[in-house]
Amino acid sequence: MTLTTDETRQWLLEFSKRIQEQKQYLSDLDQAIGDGDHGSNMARGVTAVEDMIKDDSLTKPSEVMKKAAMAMISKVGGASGPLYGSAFLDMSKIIDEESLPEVVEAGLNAIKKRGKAELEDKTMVDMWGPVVEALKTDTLTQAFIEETMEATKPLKAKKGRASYLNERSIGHLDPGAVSSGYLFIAMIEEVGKND
Amino acid sequence: MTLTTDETRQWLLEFSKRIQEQKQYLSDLDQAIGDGDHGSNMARGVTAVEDMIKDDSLTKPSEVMKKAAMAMISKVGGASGPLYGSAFLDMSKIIDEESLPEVVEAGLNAIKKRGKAELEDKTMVDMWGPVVEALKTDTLTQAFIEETMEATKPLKAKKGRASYLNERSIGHLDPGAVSSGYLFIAMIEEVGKND
Amino acid sequence: MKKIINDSSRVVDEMIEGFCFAHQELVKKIDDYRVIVSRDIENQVGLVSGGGSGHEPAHAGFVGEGMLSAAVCGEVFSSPTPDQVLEGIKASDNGQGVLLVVKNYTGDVLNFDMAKELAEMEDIAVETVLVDDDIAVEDSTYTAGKRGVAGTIFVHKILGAYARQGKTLKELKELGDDLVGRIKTIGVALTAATVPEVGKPGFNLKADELEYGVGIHGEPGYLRETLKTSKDIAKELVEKLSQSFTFKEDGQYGVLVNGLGATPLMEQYVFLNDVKKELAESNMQIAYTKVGNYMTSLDMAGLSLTIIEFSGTTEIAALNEEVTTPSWG
Amino acid sequence: MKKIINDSSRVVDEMIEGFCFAHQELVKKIDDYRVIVSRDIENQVGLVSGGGSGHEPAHAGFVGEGMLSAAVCGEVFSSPTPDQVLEGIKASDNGQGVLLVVKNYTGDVLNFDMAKELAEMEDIAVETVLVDDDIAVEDSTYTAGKRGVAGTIFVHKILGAYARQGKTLKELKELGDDLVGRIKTIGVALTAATVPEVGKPGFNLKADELEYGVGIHGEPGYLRETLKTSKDIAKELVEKLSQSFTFKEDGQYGVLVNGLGATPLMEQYVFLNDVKKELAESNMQIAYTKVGNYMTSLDMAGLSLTIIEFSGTTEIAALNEEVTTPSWG
Ligand SMILES: Nc1ncnc2c1ncn2[C@@H]1O[C@H](COP(=O)(O)OP(=O)(O)O)[C@@H](O)[C@H]1O
Ligand SMILES: Nc1ncnc2c1ncn2[C@@H]1O[C@H](COP(=O)(O)OP(=O)(O)O)[C@@H](O)[C@H]1O
Ligand SMILES: [Mg+2]
Ligand SMILES: [Mg+2]
Ligand SMILES: [Mg+2]
Ligand SMILES: [Mg+2]
Repeated sequence: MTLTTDETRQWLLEFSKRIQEQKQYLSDLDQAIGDGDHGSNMARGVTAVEDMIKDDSLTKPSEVMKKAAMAMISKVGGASGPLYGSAFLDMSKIIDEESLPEVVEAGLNAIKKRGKAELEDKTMVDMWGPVVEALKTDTLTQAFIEETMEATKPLKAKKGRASYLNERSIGHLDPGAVSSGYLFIAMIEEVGKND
Repeated sequence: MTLTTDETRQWLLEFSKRIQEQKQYLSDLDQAIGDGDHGSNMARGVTAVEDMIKDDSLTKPSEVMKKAAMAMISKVGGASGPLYGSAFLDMSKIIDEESLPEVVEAGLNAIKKRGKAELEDKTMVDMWGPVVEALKTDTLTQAFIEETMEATKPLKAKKGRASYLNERSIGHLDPGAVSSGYLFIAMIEEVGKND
Repeated sequence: MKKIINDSSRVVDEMIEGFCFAHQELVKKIDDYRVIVSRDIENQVGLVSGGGSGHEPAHAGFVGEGMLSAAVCGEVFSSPTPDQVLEGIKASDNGQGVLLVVKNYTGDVLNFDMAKELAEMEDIAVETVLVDDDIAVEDSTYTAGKRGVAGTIFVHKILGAYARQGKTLKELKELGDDLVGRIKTIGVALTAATVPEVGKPGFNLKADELEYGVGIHGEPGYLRETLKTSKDIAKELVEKLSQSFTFKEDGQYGVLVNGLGATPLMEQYVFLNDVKKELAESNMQIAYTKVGNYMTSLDMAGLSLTIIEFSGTTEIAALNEEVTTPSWG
Repeated sequence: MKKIINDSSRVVDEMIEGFCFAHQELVKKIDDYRVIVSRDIENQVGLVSGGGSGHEPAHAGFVGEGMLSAAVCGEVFSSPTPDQVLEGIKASDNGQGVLLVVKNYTGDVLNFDMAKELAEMEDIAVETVLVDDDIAVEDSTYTAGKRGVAGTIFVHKILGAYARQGKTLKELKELGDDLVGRIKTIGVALTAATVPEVGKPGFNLKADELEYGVGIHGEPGYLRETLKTSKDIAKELVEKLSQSFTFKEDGQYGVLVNGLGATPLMEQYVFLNDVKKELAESNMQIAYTKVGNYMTSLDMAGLSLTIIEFSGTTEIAALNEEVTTPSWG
């Protein structure tokens, strides 16, 4: 089952809402192991996403997703911008034809390619990776996502700013994994609702 | 009566002693209405004076006084350096022939010429001027000198850094007048002692 | 937060406006972008750098004839986005391609990489030289790698001279990669910087504490100690740097003492004097010296020490060449 | 006191040593004196300045071909002594005499005056130009008069150009006296400077206070207020300056935003942007702009704004001429 244009739009709008609600929390997470701007970076990005996908003339999921990609790329500035941007861009390339597990996997691959992170490097890959697996086995739930966020806590960061902290990065959630978690909670809520 | 070489030397050494004892006090006075360095400026100067007048080959008061002048000129740096230096230099020119009132008056005139200050401008002139008068009438005492220091308190500064404060300079002793007071207390103590 | 600013969210735009007004003979801004370009774009390979703002005069102050063709200004301490960098690349290309000089931070790397891809889609040849001179962080596959700090200005200057001389993009890329390996920097912070939008210092040091190895965005260093004399700080930083070099008696080296923003030139010269004495023990030749605020961290008090090992006199000559930029001095 | 220094009583000597090491191609120190002289002493009238230390890069940073022949460095915030100044004069004289550029403080005036007399006794012709650009203090016979602050660097640069062009001592003195009357400065402090030997700030401002009119040695200003925006500060300082000028629509003016030591360039550019907007209302022409730390007050946070009214384009050209000094930039 492919997504509808409306589902795609609702998914991203819900993502935006959650990011904006959790802006301070995401920055606080980033303050602990990074530079404290993940919340405002993401908020800047999703505000632009909202603006750009409101456009009624977008008639295909791919068009919506590509706009979202461009918004993230051109508004975030931090490491997360090109990562979300690349993910959305590669997702947009197949979203009209493929169903969710393939689409999200395309995003995961884009992130891995751009950021060169692997599982357990304490990055957003540690959310995207498990989510792809869960989608494939149809076991994705909000609880699973929340557990996956928690699972980044004991990891030692090997990529991004948090890696400067070495052992001291242990014991904190990865902000990018948490923001990605919101993306997938929004997905669960908005995609396939009208089936 | 002219001064002896030894009297001149003793006078300046006693001056040096008093300045060094009162170094902090003089800087504190300067902190209130200037830049807080009068004590250390003067201490730097008189230490050099001591060094230079110790020289046994100095056989005339004028030689001693000239050395002291050069020491003040080349070591102090603040406004007080050229003022004391000029005073001592002009005093040295007549000290072998003239007696104390004339000698000190030569100093006063040098200060006035260099600093362009008049009486009641709240400067060291307000010590040198009254002292010259008292010397002329043979009424100079330590008590008079101390009163003269106090008399600078109500004045409003019109010269030097203290003048930037305008009315706010009122109510404080002038540091240069106080250090000059020590010069004359030392003079009373050391000059004419063996008459 | 005591700063002479207006709206903290507008500080970068207002700074750029003031900068372009001050240096209108030398540089101009691209409309709708935070990109500063040289008014003299020569017939040469373009040299583009940039990164987060808050490091002034880096990088916009180094735009001009003989150094950068363009500088792209991000938010305070945040990489500029790919579309911004792309604009800088396009403005700097004269058909001979563009070299990007990027400080090694994940954000900068990813955003500049993406810009490179976008430029390549528009048929502009682009290469990147990654500067990672900060030896506070150990280089390993388990971290984002060493950071790019003050040594970057040597890369701007030397490659700027080479680009002016007509070197090709490929040559510049190779020369740059080689150059970067011979530049090492280590910093010390006395106080933290305050990002305007955050409003409070990025970390806290006690009144008598300093921290060695702090990065130019306040990244944690490797050692916190009670305040030391300039001599002791010089000893520590030279010691740390000497672990990355084998100082050769006949080798020629350059030294940069870089103020981080709030440390006066007086202290920087005192410190240089102590560095000179420390280095004298290695019998190395110091063939080039530079002192001042070149890669700052807003209002951070402290400084960094950079040493470059010259491959030959060409590099020294390149550093000494005259340029027409707002801030090389 | 958080400073990168060693013995606070040796800070000036160590700074000079570091300075001379950094800029050995351009300047040298006279043995046993704290006097920095240009290695290129041309066949021209000598230009000598100096004063207390702690204002770096002033004045030693402006020694070199096209600006000062020599700079004499006093203790921190204290005038150099006449014997020191005399050495600077002697080293700068080529038989055409020497012009002293002195900031108007009693200490500086008296010590430089005495040096002038000493030099004249050695048959060197000496004239003095007294700079008193700080309009925070009213000029009257009841004070030591206006102080010399950041505007001094315009005097160094313009007279430096004229001296290089071959103007005579008499001409330079006249041009200088005329020039000084058209330069006005006013400052604002956010924090006080700490003199190393004193160890604590010269005055106290609350965390949210600023003071207008503070001098470069921490002399008291004319108004203390709660922290303002850059726009409001620009308004206040421009307003104050405009009382000393009658801005002419067709008049040409120069602007200097001078950082006092701890204020980053970012804030200085933001401030310049606001100054530009304030001045735009007077329809005057701003023909020259300069921004940076040129006449500092150790680690004071704050800045000063200088306006110069040009008598003609020669002065603008003089400011734009290339020079070879450590710090004009
Ligand atoms: N190389 C990487 N690969 C994947 N994700 C990364 C990488 N580097 C950083 N991230 C993600 O980006 C997040 C930080 O984003 P953000 O704070 O917006 O950017 P910055 O680190 O530039 O300030 C991290 O929490 C992490 O999830
Ligand atoms: N124009 C002047 N004429 C006479 N005395 C002066 C003049 N200016 C300053 N003084 C004296 O100098 C004293 C300050 O000396 P000092 O603190 O050593 O120098 P500075 O003011 O340069 O720091 C004042 O207290 C005053 O007595
Ligand atoms: Mg971050
Ligand atoms: Mg960031
Ligand atoms: Mg004083
Ligand atoms: Mg003084």
